[in-house]
Amino acid sequence: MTLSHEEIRRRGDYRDLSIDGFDHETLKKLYYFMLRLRRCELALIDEYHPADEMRCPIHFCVGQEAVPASLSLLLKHDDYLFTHHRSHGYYLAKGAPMNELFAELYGKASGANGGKAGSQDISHPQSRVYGGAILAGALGIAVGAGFGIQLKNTSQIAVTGSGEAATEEGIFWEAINFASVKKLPVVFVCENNRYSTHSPQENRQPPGNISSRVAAFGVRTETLFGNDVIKVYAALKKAVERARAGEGPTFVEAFTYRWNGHVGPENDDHIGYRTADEIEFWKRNCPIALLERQLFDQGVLSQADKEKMSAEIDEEIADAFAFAKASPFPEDADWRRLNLSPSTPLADRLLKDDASAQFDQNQQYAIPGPY
Amino acid sequence: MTLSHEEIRRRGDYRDLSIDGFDHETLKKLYYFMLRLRRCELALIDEYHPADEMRCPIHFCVGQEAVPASLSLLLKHDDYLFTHHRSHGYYLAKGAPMNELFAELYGKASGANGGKAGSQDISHPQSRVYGGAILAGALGIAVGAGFGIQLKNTSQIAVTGSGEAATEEGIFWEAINFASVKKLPVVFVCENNRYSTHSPQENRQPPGNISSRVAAFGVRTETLFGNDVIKVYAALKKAVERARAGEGPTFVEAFTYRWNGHVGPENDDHIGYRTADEIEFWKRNCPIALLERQLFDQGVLSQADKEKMSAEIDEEIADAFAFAKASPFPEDADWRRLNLSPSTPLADRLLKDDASAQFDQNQQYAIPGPY
Amino acid sequence: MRKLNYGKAINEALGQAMELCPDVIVLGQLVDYKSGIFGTTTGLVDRFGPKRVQDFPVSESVMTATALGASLVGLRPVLVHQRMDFMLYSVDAIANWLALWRFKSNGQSSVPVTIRVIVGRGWGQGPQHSKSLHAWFAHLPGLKVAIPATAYDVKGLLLESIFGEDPAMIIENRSLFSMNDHVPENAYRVRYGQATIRRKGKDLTLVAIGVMVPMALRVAEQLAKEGIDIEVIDPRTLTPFDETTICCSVAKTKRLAVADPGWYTGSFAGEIISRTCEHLGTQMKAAPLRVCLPDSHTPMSSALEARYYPSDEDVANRIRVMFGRQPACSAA
Amino acid sequence: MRKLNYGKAINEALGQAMELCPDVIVLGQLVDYKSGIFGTTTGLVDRFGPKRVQDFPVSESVMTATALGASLVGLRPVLVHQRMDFMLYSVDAIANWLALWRFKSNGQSSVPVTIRVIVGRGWGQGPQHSKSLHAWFAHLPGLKVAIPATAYDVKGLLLESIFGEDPAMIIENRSLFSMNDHVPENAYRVRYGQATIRRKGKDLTLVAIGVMVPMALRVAEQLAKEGIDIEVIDPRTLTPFDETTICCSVAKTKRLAVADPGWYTGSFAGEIISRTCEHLGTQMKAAPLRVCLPDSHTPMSSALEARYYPSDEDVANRIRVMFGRQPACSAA
Ligand SMILES: Cc1ncc(C[n+]2csc(CCOP(=O)(O)OP(=O)(O)O)c2C)c(N)n1
Ligand SMILES: Cc1ncc(C[n+]2csc(CCOP(=O)(O)OP(=O)(O)O)c2C)c(N)n1
Ligand SMILES: [Mg+2]
Ligand SMILES: [Mg+2]
Repeated sequence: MTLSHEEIRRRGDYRDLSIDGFDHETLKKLYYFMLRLRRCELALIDEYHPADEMRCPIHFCVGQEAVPASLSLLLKHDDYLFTHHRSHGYYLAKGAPMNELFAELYGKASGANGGKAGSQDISHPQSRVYGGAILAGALGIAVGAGFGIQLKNTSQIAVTGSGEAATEEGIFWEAINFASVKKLPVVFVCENNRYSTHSPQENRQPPGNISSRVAAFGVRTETLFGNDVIKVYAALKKAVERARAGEGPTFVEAFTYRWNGHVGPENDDHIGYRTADEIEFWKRNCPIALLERQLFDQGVLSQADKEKMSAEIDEEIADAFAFAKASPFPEDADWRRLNLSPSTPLADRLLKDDASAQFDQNQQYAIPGPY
Repeated sequence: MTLSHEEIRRRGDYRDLSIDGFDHETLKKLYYFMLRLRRCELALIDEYHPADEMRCPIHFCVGQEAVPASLSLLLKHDDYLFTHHRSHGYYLAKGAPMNELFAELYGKASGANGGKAGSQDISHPQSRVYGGAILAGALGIAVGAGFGIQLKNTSQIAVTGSGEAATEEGIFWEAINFASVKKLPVVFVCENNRYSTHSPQENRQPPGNISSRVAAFGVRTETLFGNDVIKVYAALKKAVERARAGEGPTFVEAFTYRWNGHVGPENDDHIGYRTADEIEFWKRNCPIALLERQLFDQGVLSQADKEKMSAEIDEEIADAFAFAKASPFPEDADWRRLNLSPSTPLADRLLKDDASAQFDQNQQYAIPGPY
Repeated sequence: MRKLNYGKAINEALGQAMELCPDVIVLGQLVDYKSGIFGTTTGLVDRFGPKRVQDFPVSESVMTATALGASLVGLRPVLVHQRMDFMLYSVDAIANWLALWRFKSNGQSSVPVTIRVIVGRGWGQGPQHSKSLHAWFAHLPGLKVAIPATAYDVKGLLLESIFGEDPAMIIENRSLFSMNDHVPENAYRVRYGQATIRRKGKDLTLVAIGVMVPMALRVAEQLAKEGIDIEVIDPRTLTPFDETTICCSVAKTKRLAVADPGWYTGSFAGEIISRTCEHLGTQMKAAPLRVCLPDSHTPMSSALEARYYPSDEDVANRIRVMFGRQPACSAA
Repeated sequence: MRKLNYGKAINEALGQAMELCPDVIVLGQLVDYKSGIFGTTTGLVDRFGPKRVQDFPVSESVMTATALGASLVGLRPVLVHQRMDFMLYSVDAIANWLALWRFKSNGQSSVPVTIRVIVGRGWGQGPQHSKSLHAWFAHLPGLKVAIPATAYDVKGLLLESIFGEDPAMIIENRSLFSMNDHVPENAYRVRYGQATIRRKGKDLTLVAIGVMVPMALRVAEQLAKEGIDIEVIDPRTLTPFDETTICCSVAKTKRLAVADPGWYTGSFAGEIISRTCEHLGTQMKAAPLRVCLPDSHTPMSSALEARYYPSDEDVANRIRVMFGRQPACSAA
């Protein structure tokens, strides 16, 4: 079956989210993560312009909380996560600290990357989450991490998150081909939000699901409504388990939607690339609202619980802002050290210095054979 | 159904080639082209080493005559043909002259490219055939030619020939995606000869046909035994007609086999990458032998006809050698003119010279917005 | 004379080229959207239709190959890359195909493809949105490379590229887009390989590349007050390169400085200094000087950006030292 | 001391590295086949098994990304490209990821990937099999670049790269593969950023890059007979670059020539001349000299190859002219 943004809207408001049989701890954690991510993004959006202190492009992910939330529960500290430009959800999913994220956006020395990277190129190596703004580039690297894991024969996995446009880059298919041939422990998550900046998918790709194209390479796939966090969690859980068990890669295509403009806090609706109806539909059927309704209805969570959570989250956010604002700007401009390592500990241990031998120049160059 | 080299051998010697209902002129032309290409390659192989005068890498295509033969009948002078490194069949298929091919291999001024390109980078612009040795590169350009044709709204088409390894390059999938989205008048022919130099396809690609992966992008495909020239001709005819009719791209995967080593006249069987049995099977079931048997059996052609053809071809080959050997080496080393055009006729016609205006430097640099 | 800013001058050049010749097409991500690539493609799709102004999938590699193939069929494609960093996916198509097509065909086939590529700068673009690899592309035979500093030049060079016979790359720095200049309304050309002397002077030849041109002119104005009379030369194109104008100037001033918005090591500034010294090496009154970016990727943080990109004062101070003066304190 | 040729020295270095550390792996098309990439990978798969020596699909782009990812997991991958031209498909992975990984992580994550890349030359390799873009890669911050001229150096630099902490590119010219040199049997290092003086001299500093080193030494020997005493310096690595050794030499000889197997415009030779002149510009007794390839793609025809690549005589004649002597007739 081909799923699409149109098809999802045609079916009308989503009523299939079911928490039956799901343990409450997991549900609460999923909810909490989504709420935290949402409030974090909204707070950043509010703060972005007034003082113009976050001087870097930010691709907000409001509306796309389900995938990061699921990953936050499924990934272990040792696993690797690779993200594209829309990075905050993935960053937090891997347990990287919010205050270092904020400080990075403020360009501060205490930022995740000391202010070198910003939102679109952020990484937190200690948490094994790595990003970058060149489409599909981090995804190729994820395959490499999977390859390394396979060679080292550990039970780690590598996960990579991207948008649907990443699949237009050739390296995406090289990565899929290689992951399939080697049966690598990699999970590819594609958050299909229909647009590449302002260009809709149908202008850039043939009809049909991306997952059907990936499946033709012998990679297992799942295609689903990506705002149903329960379905997303279940699909990713299976994918993660397969990867961990050495059963090879999985590709998950999750249909979702971003609320904001492509980049920055403003909306970009004046461009006229999407309709108000479309936006409204997806806002109504956002992953938080869909789950929340069930949690409230079935008494897993109360409005009071939500308020408590929100207060706790807001405190974390306030702390992160305070941390970011109080931190100094980087003084550091030792360009050489930043770009090349000042030391070579392994070479020092394994190799010996040696006096240069004397080369005799009176020799013929190789005359290459016919090829 | 998945076709493969193993499956083809499992079925035993091929007995399905049928010329029923095919007009004799076409059959004779197909046969003649294949014989001509075969004898041309064998003659080059014989001549290659004794004097070492062809000082460039050559990827011979003995055993892979069916695709070029079919194209030679289907393409018009105005159509575009793009070839990979194994170029001679495609070069001749587009009606480019044999003597300029030979002179190019000899590095002579009278060569197709004045000795600049050699076998692996050859082109013959007057005949609209273009090659190059970087895998899949020419294929992307073919898609561009198809795009240009579509914009100009002519009835031309663009065809590109490559091996199965070209489909491992990312640009191949970008090209397929784009050709599909725009429904371009392009025919992709993949001569699947199982090997990339010495590496078998199963080490590099997942199981299943390449055509099934391409089909997932919404491109029509054909998968067939590529040494049955009648089947190859029919499939390509349909593909060419579709393209000409504006019905979009087709991908044809033709299973075939090269007799020689990957590059150069010697075989490379000492590497041990393929078995003597495999080679023998494919030699027995080569496109020329399979067609010849039917033509002889059904009296379309006699041994005497063949001898006459061979004599005529051998004369053409002898002339081409004589031409190549008698031609002078290029004297030309005006590097600048070779790399940049010495004139700009269109700009001269459309644009006017103008005295430079005065720029005022006392302005602020743009302060880019948030993105 | 009428004034236009750099972005609008590009827009006008594209519109005029498309009017002058039906074979001119524009391809690139979002070129047909209202936002219009910093205003440079705005309105084109309305005027010339969706066939001649086409959005492209996020497939930079086949985009370049597509332009090449289309040019064989007689079109004159203009590609647009929003950042040079994105274009790196298509380096194979540029270096192995586009730049060597003419050579490899022995001059029988030409591929007039124009690649517009924008260099990001400021507002924390960071390391993957700000590369200026003009030195790379100037190293490639068979590719013309322009790096226009003014609205006047970008219009003339863009038209000249579109209607020339060689593949050409126009490198546009984002910081220049808002700058105004006199821009004639007609379809004029600025030729490749012709530097322009933007200010006459006798004490020092200061060659400034691209976005460094306005800065060089401001510095020259400043230092004139301190008695250093600087000749500012803008090469405008790197391939072909006008070495004569520079050498003639240096033969007169006996001093050379080059300001280049690329990384120091392997910069085109080094190329200019080397060439000049190969001709005039024994006649120089001072060692030549290069002002470049440090050998480092671009930091995001505005605090580090401020150190990373040379300022007017940095350039002025390097020149002061060359003349044995005290450097001025950098205004913090 | 034992002699080995360049190809065998590489093979020995790879074997020793794999013995010394189980994290070293070798990836590339055909690295596990008998033919063994001009002998450099022969036998490795038998000794270390198919996990550590792996053939790769013809997907250069993801191959580089794979190595980067694997290095994050603790491996030390060595990639092999049979021609630099093929590697251009992976320029994005190199320039946007590998070279800036350390920077972008603020020094917290390093990616010790070694890229071996072979430059084709001779027997009509033609324009798509012979590029030597060392100037490009030396321009990139965050990537170490070695261009070893001898079997001794290639072994030591390969080991140093594999066990270093930065991504490194080793550029190997095909013409050097058969050349012998003394090569110690132990696992020794040749450090980055240390040029070597291959011949002492007092009249001229001749810096020779990569495959030009043997030629430079032969020319020096020849010209010594004519009374020109040449100091030949081999920088060995371009990033980091040892500018001190060269400047000290030029401070003594007051004359500089650079022989570089890359295209003239934008060559690393220009970088070397510029740097030296920035330091010593007013002390030179002669204008500096560059011997490079012409600004042209490589012709296939042997007749044109002979004009395209500078010969010993070409280099000698340029130097003779520098010293006011008559150029000798080129032996036809
Ligand atoms: C190689 C490359 N080309 C172009 C861009 C510009 N760009 C940044 S984000 C983006 C859209 C990406 O769309 P998608 O992958 O669907 O992710 P989304 O933004 O929708 O989350 C584009 C084209 C880029 N970053 N990298
Ligand atoms: C980008 C690139 N990578 C590697 C090579 C080296 N190479 C030349 S031919 C070849 C094998 C190609 O196999 P295939 O496409 O199946 O064609 P065949 O030689 O079998 O006809 C390879 C890997 C190349 N030419 N270009
Ligand atoms: Mg999207
Ligand atoms: Mg093959």
